[in-house]
Amino acid sequence: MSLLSIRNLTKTFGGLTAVSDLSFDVEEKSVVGLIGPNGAGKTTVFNLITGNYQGDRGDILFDGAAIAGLPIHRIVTLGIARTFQTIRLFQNMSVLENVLAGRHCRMKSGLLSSMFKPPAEKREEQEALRFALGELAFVGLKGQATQKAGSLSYGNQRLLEIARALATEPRLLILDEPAGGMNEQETEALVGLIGKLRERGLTILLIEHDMSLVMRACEKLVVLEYGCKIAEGPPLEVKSNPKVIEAYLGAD
Amino acid sequence: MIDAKYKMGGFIALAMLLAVSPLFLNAYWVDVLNSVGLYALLALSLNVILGDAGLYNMGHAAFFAVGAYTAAYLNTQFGVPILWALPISGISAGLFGVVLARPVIHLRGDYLLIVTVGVGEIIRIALINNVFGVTGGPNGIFGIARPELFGFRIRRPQEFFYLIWGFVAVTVFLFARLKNSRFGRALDCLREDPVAAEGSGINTGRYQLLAFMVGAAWAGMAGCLYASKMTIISPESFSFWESVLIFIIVILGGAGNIAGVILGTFLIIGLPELFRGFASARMWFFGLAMMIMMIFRTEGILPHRPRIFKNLDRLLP
Amino acid sequence: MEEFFQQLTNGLAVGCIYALIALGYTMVYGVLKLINFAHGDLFTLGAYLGLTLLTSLGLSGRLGPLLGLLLLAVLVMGFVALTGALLERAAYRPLRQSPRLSAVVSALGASIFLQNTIMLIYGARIHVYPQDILPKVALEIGGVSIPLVRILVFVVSLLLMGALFLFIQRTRLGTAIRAAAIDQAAARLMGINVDQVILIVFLIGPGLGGVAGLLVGLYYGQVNFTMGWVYGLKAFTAAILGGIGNIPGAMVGGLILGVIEALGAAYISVAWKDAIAFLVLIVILIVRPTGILGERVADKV
Amino acid sequence: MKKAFVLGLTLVLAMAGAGLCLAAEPIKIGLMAPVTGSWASEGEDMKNIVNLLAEEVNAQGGLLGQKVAVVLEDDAGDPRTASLAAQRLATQGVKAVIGTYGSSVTEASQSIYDESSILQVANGSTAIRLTEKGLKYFFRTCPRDDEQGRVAAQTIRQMGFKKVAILHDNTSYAKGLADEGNALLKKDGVKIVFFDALTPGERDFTAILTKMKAAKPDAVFFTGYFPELGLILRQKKEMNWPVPFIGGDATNNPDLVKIAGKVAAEGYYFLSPPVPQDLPFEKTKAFLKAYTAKHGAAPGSIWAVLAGDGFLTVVEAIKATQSTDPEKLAAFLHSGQQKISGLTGEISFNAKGDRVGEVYRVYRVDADGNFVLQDK
Repeated sequence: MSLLSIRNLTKTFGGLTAVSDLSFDVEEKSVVGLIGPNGAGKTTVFNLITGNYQGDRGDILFDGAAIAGLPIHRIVTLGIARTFQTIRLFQNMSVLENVLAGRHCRMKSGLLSSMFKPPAEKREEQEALRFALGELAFVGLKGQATQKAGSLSYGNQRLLEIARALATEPRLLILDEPAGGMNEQETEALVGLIGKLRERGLTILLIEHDMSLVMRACEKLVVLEYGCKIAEGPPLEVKSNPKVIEAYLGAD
Repeated sequence: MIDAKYKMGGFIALAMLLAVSPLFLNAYWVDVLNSVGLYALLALSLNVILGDAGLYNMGHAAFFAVGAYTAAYLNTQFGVPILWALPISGISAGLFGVVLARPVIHLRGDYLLIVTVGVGEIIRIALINNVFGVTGGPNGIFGIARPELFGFRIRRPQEFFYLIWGFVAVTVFLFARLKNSRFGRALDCLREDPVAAEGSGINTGRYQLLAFMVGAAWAGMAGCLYASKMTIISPESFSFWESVLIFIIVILGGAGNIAGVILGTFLIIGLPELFRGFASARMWFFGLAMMIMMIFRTEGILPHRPRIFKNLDRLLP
Repeated sequence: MEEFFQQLTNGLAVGCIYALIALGYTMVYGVLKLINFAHGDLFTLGAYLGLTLLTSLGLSGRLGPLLGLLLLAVLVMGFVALTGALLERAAYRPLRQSPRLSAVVSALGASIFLQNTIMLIYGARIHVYPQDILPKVALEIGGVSIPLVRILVFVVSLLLMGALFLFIQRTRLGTAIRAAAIDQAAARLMGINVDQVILIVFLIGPGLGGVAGLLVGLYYGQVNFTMGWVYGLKAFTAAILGGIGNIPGAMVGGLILGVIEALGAAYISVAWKDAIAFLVLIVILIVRPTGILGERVADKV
Repeated sequence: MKKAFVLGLTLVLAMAGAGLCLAAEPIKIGLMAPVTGSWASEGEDMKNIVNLLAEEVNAQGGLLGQKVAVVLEDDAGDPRTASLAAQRLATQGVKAVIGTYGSSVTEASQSIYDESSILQVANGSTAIRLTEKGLKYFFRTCPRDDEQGRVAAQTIRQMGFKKVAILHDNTSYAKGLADEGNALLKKDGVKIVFFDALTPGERDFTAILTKMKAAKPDAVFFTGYFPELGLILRQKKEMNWPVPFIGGDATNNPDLVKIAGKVAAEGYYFLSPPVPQDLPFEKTKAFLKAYTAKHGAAPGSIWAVLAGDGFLTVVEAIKATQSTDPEKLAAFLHSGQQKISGLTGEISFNAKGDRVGEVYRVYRVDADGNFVLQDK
């Protein structure tokens, strides 16, 4: 069974149709790339999945249950975490605090236990710290834990966003242009990281313009143009699809 | 690390000095400190909303008023001892904060600011117009009993000093813990970037309301202490200017920083007392000093800093 | 019905003044995203300067009421505009890169400072404008009486607002101001001198506020040093009501606020008038979170 | 033994000497006044009057062989500042305090003075309850609101008005007077057709006037303060509405005519203790002359003059009892036998600390803007 199913999803802004009758599936433990020319509606699809936008028609099924209309944080709690196209870190907080923010939805202490700190709260805090440090080590930012997030390099900020998303223990990770602003080495490392994530059993849906990355990392591509799906399939197949070449690669 | 230890030691020394100050200060200066203490409570409570959660609230006096009037009403009408009214004041102000914030919480920055100003004014006007016949109109409520603690009646400024600053100490203790917790981090995230916070799985709407609730509840309890100290409360003590003053304290002291907020209170409430010698030019100096302080410490006197976690290595896998 | 129309004109007269002051708030906010709390006190300054110039120069006696008042208005506008620009230089420019609320507190400090400067110079007593400048005539239109001074206030404020609107919409500088209001960084990249834009905004806004002060002095005849707070808060409310940063919004917001107050006083309760006005504001903001004419901004993700 | 005696004698002498030195210290009398804030003009006059009186007392050799020093504290017309000012005065060793203006402001300071056993003589705080608490050291030279309310109702009735509008400003004082007048007038069968409050500090009252006009009253009883009333009279004139206005003592200020203009102010009635210039006493005339010579203008309001009376009360009490002991001073003032000659006439107090005697007069503003005392 597929982890995420998009069914006939449509979203319009004013007169403009950003996403039109879109359907595709993301299989469990797969890496799927969403590609298409600028303005094709890719990020809009992401925002629809994560609940930042509400679709006009269609369904979004996660693990068989409809999630459209749920508040954003509920969707995160269900197991969908994301990164943002324009990096959205808590710039003035430390790297570690950023990851702890992702841990929030898996913690329980409320207002009173935060104030009075019973042993259970302390234990939970220790657990959270350990988990967060683990994720930082996983993305390779262990050494920068106490730095201000805003002081990290661009590439490392992208990695921190991934660590924050991982701290929510997602089943589906949505990456919006994870290689944006990275140099070649960093991109190379990112491909490795995606591989490691996959080994952990995560499902990944990503938008990326870097074709070499997409070709290597994804096992399925969904191609959008003007909000419509024009192709879907394994990377090599999609690459040779004349429609795609015309609309996307050719036009580039 | 050594630096932090010195800092901690400095704070403790200052706290000790403050604790013994009534022994060598005269009643007037002790009363100034009492005033500073009450405003410190108000500023700390606003700090949760404005400094931690980043919600522009310029109507904090409304919560202060709800707490003060609740306590005054319970005490004068039903003879509830004023310190027993403390939790009730807190609860009623907290509830009021939530009910009020619920419909307007989605407003952005400056729109929220004017709405809270509006709420503050509506409350003040309601108090003046003797709403429901319980507020006493422009006269306010008088004849509030002095507080009693273990059979000891608190009346002199020195005695109030320990009541008020004791409550400040408890507040600082609890709020400092709150900051270094799941709750505090959620508010930090909310202030930094609400969209990213929601995207990281934080229920931002709920935390906005909770911030209002905690801040309002504490302001309400400050109101109860205020009522017990003044023994008379009237609408002019809860004017727009009071809200502005508390707002100034938080920003000038350092939004989100507890020590900064308390320092700010000393400056904003204590400094004008030092300017008394200038008589009518007092407020002129005050305004000038405010501008200069802001220009030289643009993020407040003690700005908010990210938390330093100790002994991280121990936790690494 | 007569009473209703009378109240409508009452409200519009008050609203005109609110609108004039609100323009200063909204222009400064548009470009700097700063609530200039000292604006109300610049308005007070205008009222006091007008009084000083009026009594010391005797302009209306020498040049006749109309020409004299015109010259007076120009002088007041100039002085207050200069003060506004100076204020920007001294109290706001150093804070341009810092958190937004820091500048707000600096503005509050500036407000206290200005208010007390005026008090120290002029004293705490209420000052009164000479009463013989304008003829005390009232027009009666179908039972609704409209004093001549009120018509003057209407005409002057509408003219000023119209002129400002044309300036913003039709001139190069106006376009620059609008561009800087939308995106300062982008405006800078397009070769717009943002510092110059800010300076101009701080000349025009306080200038209009100063004239509003003069009008209040002429219309009501009485000025005191604390009046900036009341008018400032109302005008700021008006600016938010209309959608802050939006120039036609400030005009609409001011007029609407004036009318709400008058009608609220007339048909509900005088004592609750301000509470009613704020309640309407809150309800409008709940329905339209960015004010009547404010553009809806979606969260960009 | 002898040594001990000498030592003892020296000690006693030293103490006496110290006592003498202390005697050269001035007697401190506190003045709590709104020198800043919205009532700053009242505070300014209070300060000037009390200082001038103190100079006169000192010129005549002071009190009990000591000079008198006036210690001024600003209450900013605000209860919180007032309580701090009171604490400050209480710690400076003042024997008595004059002030202040505004009932709620005075009230915030009352308990502090009472607990420190300091005599307080208020000058502009007319709220009834201030003297109903049984405070031993509290007195006032101004009359009470119920007295004014009584005179107001009586005047309105005598003038023959059947339908009256009452407008207050929701301050403690104005609301109290409005309520008092409302109750008394209703009892007399006068119909109250309008009862509401304006917002102090505003400028435009046309909305209120329009509403009031629609209620068609024969007269309007205004209990607020002069800055608003000046504007109201002016705007009423512009509306061509000839209804007579009767006001309370807070409108007794020469600036009223300046704000309203002579034409609009003409025919306005108000109740007040006599204005400074109308005080018929030689002593007062001489004082006002000296005051005008020094400050360029006569004091604006009667309330500041009543602060001067507060000062004279304290001075006379100290003279009469030859003591600064608050017990003795209070007992003297409570005795009802004192008949102190003040600027506003003879001053004596009842057991509650209220000034006795009828103080209120009816004034009318004439065409030249003068306040003309009406025959009773």
